Amino acid sequence: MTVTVLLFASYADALGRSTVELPLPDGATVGDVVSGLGRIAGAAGRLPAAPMVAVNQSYASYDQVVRAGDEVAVIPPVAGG
Amino acid sequence: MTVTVLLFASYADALGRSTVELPLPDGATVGDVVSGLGRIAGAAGRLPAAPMVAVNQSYASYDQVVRAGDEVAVIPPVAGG
Amino acid sequence: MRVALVRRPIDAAALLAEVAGDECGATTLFVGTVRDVNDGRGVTGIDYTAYDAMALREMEAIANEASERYGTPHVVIEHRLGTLAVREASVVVAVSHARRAPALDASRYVIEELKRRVPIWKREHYLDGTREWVDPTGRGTAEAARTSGVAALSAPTPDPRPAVGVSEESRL
Amino acid sequence: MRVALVRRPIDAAALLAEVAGDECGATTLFVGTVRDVNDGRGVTGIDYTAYDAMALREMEAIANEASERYGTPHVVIEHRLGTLAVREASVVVAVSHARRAPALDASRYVIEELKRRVPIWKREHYLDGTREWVDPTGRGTAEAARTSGVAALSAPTPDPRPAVGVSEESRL
Repeated sequence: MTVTVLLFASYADALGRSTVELPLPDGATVGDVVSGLGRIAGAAGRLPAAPMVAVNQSYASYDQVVRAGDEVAVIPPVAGG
Repeated sequence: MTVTVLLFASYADALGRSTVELPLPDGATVGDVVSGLGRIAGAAGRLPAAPMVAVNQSYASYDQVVRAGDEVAVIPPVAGG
Repeated sequence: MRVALVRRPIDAAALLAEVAGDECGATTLFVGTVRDVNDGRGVTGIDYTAYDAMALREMEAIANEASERYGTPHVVIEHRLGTLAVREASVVVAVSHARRAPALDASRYVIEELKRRVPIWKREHYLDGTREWVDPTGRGTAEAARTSGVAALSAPTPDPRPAVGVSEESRL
Repeated sequence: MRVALVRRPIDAAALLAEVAGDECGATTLFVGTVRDVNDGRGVTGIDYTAYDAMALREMEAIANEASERYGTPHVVIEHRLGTLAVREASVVVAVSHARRAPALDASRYVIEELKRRVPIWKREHYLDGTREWVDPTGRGTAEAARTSGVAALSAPTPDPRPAVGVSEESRL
């Protein structure tokens, strides 16, 4: 399956884009998404080792399974207010 | 000496006036003011036993000495805000 | 820093603007308003009265204490006197600070101290047409003391001058 | 109860009016503003950006939590996005309640949770013309991590989903 990963703020700047299409095996987890992001062209070293991730607009743990159609986002340290 | 005592809110209502002229011996204390108030005509039972008192617009202890010309006030439980 | 007793509606937005500062990241406004129920009785309005000169002195002292404790000059307190209807603001406390935690702490300090020390009194108007002075100490009004036979003026053991800082400890 | 992301100035006085209620004796307003200095650097403005849909969900969740914990339906949160100048309000939290203590507590709960959970980011503009994303965790930006050689994406040990209530404990 292919998952679209949303990038924001410093992470979007770091990778020079706001979305990444990531091919993943069925049963892949949030942790696999993070690992997969590290392997895309130009990403090495540009994101922190263990960023926060949201699936369908809720914070997700790294063992959560990702399904086709899920909205996955990598969340930089938040700084609202 | 004579001391003018200011009354406010429920205390003024209880005594039916907002000031009391109180004759006191030299060296009288705040405690003496409170006792003196209890002896004026119509005051018996109308004020609580130990009200707060302010001298010159600051809260005062009962052993503070009162001087002629001091601004003395009996302060009902405050309820601002 | 400014404190005032006013006899007209308080302009909360003006106070918000008054405490603004380029170095401030947080502004807090506390607004006390007349509510329609107190202790289960329907309230239609409140008369506020004060020992004006002393109330202003205490309000100034409280603003100074908040300013020093929490480290900001931006503290404004206005208290309204007279007869207020339900929803009208009786007091507004505005504080701004570089940081949010001390701004919030200072705001709470001011309103707690104000309620504890400032000689202002309120007489509530009830739905049934009666009016009564409010005694937040729950020790009863002079009238209640009188009718219940509590003896007058015999035991000179007043409340000690309240120590500054009590309310801060009670927040912990 | 209402939450919003807006791209125009926030009208604090309107929010104050919005949370008013006959049964409310206390209203609190928290206003976050752009300040001219952060970490010792002169700031001229801030760009705010958000993951809008998720930010609104988190803001709604926070407003609901505050409403339930502190017992009032009167909670409104507006956060502004876009480029703001010094002194402009980025966020306003308005709460009203019958009593002042829960009104103040709810206000603090909302702003602390908002800063902890809501996916909004800010890029500060500095006096020297540079701009930088702010990382309140102090763990450094992605750029900082890169240039300092911190390895990427190798140790999948994320921050756990923050437990609701941590900030309340930290207030004690």
